[in-house]
Amino acid sequence: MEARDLKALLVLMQEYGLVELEIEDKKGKVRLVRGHRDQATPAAEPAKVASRAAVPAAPKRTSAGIKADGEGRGEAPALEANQRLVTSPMVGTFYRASAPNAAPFVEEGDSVRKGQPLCIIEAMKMMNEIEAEIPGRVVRILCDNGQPVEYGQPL
Amino acid sequence: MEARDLKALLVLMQEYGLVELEIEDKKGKVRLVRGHRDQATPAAEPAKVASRAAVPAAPKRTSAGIKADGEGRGEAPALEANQRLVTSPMVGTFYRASAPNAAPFVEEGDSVRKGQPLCIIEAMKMMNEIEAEIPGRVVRILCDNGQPVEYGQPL
Amino acid sequence: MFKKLLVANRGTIAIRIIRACRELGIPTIAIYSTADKDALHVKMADESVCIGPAAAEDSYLNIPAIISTVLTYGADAVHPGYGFLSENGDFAEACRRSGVNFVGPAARHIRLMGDKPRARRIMARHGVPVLPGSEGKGVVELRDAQASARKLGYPILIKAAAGGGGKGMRIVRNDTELARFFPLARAESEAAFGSRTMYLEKYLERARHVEFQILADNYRNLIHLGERDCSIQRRHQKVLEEAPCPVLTPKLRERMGKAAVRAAKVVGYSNVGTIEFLLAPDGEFYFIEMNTRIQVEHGVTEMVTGIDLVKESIRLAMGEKLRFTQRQVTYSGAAIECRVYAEDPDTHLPSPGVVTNHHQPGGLGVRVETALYDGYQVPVHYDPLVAKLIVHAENRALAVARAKAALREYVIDGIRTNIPLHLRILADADFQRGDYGTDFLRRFEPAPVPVEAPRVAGRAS
Amino acid sequence: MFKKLLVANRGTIAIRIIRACRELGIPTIAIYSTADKDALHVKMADESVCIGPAAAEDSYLNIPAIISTVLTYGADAVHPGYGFLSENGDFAEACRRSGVNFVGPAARHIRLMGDKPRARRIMARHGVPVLPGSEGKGVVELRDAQASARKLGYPILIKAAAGGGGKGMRIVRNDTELARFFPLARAESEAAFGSRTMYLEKYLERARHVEFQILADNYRNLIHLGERDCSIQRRHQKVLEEAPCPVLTPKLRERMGKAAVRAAKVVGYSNVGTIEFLLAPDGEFYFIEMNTRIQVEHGVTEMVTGIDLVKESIRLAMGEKLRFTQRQVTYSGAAIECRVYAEDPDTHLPSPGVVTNHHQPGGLGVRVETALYDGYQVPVHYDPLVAKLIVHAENRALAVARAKAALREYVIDGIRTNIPLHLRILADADFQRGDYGTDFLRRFEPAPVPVEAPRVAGRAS
Repeated sequence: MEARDLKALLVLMQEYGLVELEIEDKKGKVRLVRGHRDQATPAAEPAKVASRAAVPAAPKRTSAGIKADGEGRGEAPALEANQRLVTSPMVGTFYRASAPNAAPFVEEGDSVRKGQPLCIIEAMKMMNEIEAEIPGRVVRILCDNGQPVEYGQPL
Repeated sequence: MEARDLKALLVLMQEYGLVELEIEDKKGKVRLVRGHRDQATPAAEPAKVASRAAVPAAPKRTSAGIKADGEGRGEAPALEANQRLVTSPMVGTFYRASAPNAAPFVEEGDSVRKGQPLCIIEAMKMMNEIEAEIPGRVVRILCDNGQPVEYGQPL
Repeated sequence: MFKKLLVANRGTIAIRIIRACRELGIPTIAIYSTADKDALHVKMADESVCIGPAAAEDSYLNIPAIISTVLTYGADAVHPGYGFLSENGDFAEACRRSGVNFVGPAARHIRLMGDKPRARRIMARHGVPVLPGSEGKGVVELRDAQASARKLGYPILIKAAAGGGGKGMRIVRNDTELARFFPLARAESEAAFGSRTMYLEKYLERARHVEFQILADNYRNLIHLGERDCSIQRRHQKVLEEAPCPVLTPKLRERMGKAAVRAAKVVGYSNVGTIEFLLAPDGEFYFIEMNTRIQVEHGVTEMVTGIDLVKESIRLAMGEKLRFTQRQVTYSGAAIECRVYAEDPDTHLPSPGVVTNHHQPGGLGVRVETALYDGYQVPVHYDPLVAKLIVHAENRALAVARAKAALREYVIDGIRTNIPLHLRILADADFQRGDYGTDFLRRFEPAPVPVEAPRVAGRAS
Repeated sequence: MFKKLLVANRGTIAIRIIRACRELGIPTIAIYSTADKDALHVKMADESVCIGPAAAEDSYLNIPAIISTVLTYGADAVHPGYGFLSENGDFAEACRRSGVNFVGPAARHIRLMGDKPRARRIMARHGVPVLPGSEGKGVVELRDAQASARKLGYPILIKAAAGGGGKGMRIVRNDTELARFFPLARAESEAAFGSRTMYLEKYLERARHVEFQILADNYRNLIHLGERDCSIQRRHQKVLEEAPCPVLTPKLRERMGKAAVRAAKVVGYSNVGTIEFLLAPDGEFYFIEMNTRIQVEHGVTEMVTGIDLVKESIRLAMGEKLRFTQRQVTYSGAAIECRVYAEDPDTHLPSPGVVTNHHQPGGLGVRVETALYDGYQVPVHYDPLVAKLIVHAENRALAVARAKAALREYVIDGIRTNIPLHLRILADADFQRGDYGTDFLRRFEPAPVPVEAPRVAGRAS
């Protein structure tokens, strides 16, 4: 009995939840009995992975070189039920006004109409206006004028 | 059966959670029965290590090279409250009798006095008698005559 | 020295480039897709910028997003790595137009070598041997393919003119197969490269894939760093590579090396590149194509020459002169690279998932380039190459022994990998003798098992 | 070839030996104490035998238990590694009496070099320069020490005649200090080595510790493999080593190499060994002692010479002839080893515990020899050396950059390590210039903090 053949049998056992298997043919006889390990073994293991997450994933924290998650990136604030987060659809530079001396499009506390420009993301010398998708009130502005923003960064 | 082949089988058993395996073919017959690993981990470890044990510790199981815990070593059976485990105080060869043709010191089921010789461990050509520390009855003999035993191995 | 370099890639090569930059003292920007926010290259770079969603078209292949990142975050150099945009002439041009240095050759070299029929014609004109193939600018219609086939004789290899990575490739052995597979290959080419242009080439049985590493500065100094044997392939995908090629005689090496240098010189090439040859059992060799970027398997050349190819490529892009002459390049020992793919070793299906245990091999002569760490979730969206194990030893037999020993130490749980396949290759008697061609891996193919539905584990967003 | 080799050690060197044996095709037996049942060397060996309880005296120093294992499990060779029984003449003799090959020199060489006053006398007699020191067979009484001190002049180094590892060592600068510290050092020596015999030696300020690697067969062929600079020490314990020594001129290297070869040859030495010298700022050098075993820092010599010292030591023990002449030994580039100790980087107290995250650095020129893995519990009972990071590059400046980059990648959570100390050393301007002596690390000593009670974390049984 080759290890390969045996393994094929073992995979079958595992797949079909067999606990015992006995084969007798020309080549000889095989008997296999499995213990109760399988709850833990195969592919998608929700319980194990979840418990794993409690242990911090490997290179999250380190002496120096490897950065912690989210470091340097804008963190999304906790949202209340009636609040909506506006994120950047592209990498670029965030501007609150259409020109250096112009007034900002919006301030915190302002009410906005649907479609009203909120800010500009400059990407590759193109000025892209970010518009309000819904009417509402600006609760907080999370970026500073002239700040680089990445894809998906909360604005 | 080469030790290497046996090892391949053991790795498979462990990988697929087999507790029993029996193969009979042209080359001969093999029967392997594994103990219950989880209870068996000896030297009761502190809580920290125990919680860790839920997640398999790093190189416990692997494609090939790194052996699993406890593999190849005598596993301690579960003990009942009134039972006592005799372990080897040294590395050596286990003998059940004082000479090749002599009767074994004890058999399973025998009653023994305190101080009565149970077996011999030969280490560096020296025969070391292992004596009963308490009076009692021999429930099980875990080693075969002439088998190498390591420090702390259950006898 | 560059002030800040953007690494326009992910995985093992992104990490390789970040390491080289750290040693050179150049700060790096990693880019990543939303699927890669926990990737190791993101953690290792000095800055990391999310440039788009998981799909490669929207992130790692998204030229405007990458150029915008370059401009917004102030990089003055871009390294494309391998795959993704590394052989995209438009990207190289976009970088240069934005005033940023592209670590690689000029856009025109990338475009020229990307057009395979044209590259072949130039090589043939300059005396670099090429395989007999279809003439002209490529073949689109089946009847033209049939006409070519009559001239060439079977077996024939159908290739996509714009292709690479095995896509659009088919071996045909008679008219029936040609009629059946030519339209299929053309459809694959159209899907993968947006081009219906194919070309046909005489197919060599039992040939070896032997390639030469090229290093060139902007001042017409150009040398080669010896060869790599990359014949161990599965469906035109390299699996294991070694340097030197176990069957090359010093004389043949010299001849092939000279041909490689000529091939790169006639087009005025600069930076790193690779000239790929097919080596026939009779010792004849034929130009296949030039790769105008760093290769996955560059590490084996580094081990036997002691030259850091990634650092050299950055230096050359800064306009430095070549630091070695052809004569100063010396070779020592033998090196083997095992590509570790996150795939089922039997079915070759990708095996994404969470790495639950991870322990790298180590010790003398063992080099690991990995994108994995304990707890890392291998995403489903990208190439399954997750690590490279490279060993170096004083001779080939010891390198094989070292590779085996290291693979036996390697622990990667939670996902399946092709490590068992590597162990089988290394244990093969023909491999150990160095007696193999590009058809070698066919013997390891499992008998085709009917698969009802390919099991693809839980896609992460 | 040996049929089975027992590795009479633990930790990094046991793993190093197991790897070498795997490459040679020699099966291995690991021995371990009950505290080490989860240790990596136990998992990596072909067989593993528990030989005793945690205390080293009862396990790794327990000669009868080890010999019994050899006989019971049928090994025909023993490799002692470094530390533990590696320089114990009785152990070497016990191995040979049991008919098993000891990978190392003859017992008489171990004993001779273990007796430092005697080794000094032999060297002096054969023209190997030694530091002025106390004459005769050693000093036991304070009044004899005072008589010696008058002849030598201060500063003076007190050493244990049987000593090593910094125990029983004291620098004294005047009569008062001598009177105060001599009895203390003698008490330490008695506790550590069971010997009250001391000797005194002229102490050199700002000297460097430069040692030469020796390789010798049983047929009187003996060469050196160049030097290592091991001056970066804390309390006579090496912390970081490099090859070559940054201040050695080719001429001085040749002179010191010749002296090292002479020193080993006059005693008829065989197998691997190391001749340690002190190199004074004026270029004079003095024999300190010979280590009759593989050293922790052997890896840097392997990197610059390309010679696998552990495999060579096994081959030599099998009776093979030396495979290199002195002339065939060539050196390339520079190598640095950072010893990773499980200790608090500020207090230098051991920091045992469970490794909760572990990620090794990798890439070109980076070699890791580690006993750690994710989830491993570092025991309290043994030396805190848990890993070695060895880098190799084409020159010293690049090796320093590579070591820094690699240390920044290294993740070892759950225990504290001296990685921050290494980063400070590598960032030091004097270190970068190569301008340092054995007193270098004093500048990194923190101001002594009153420690209420040394914190020793949860002892495992």
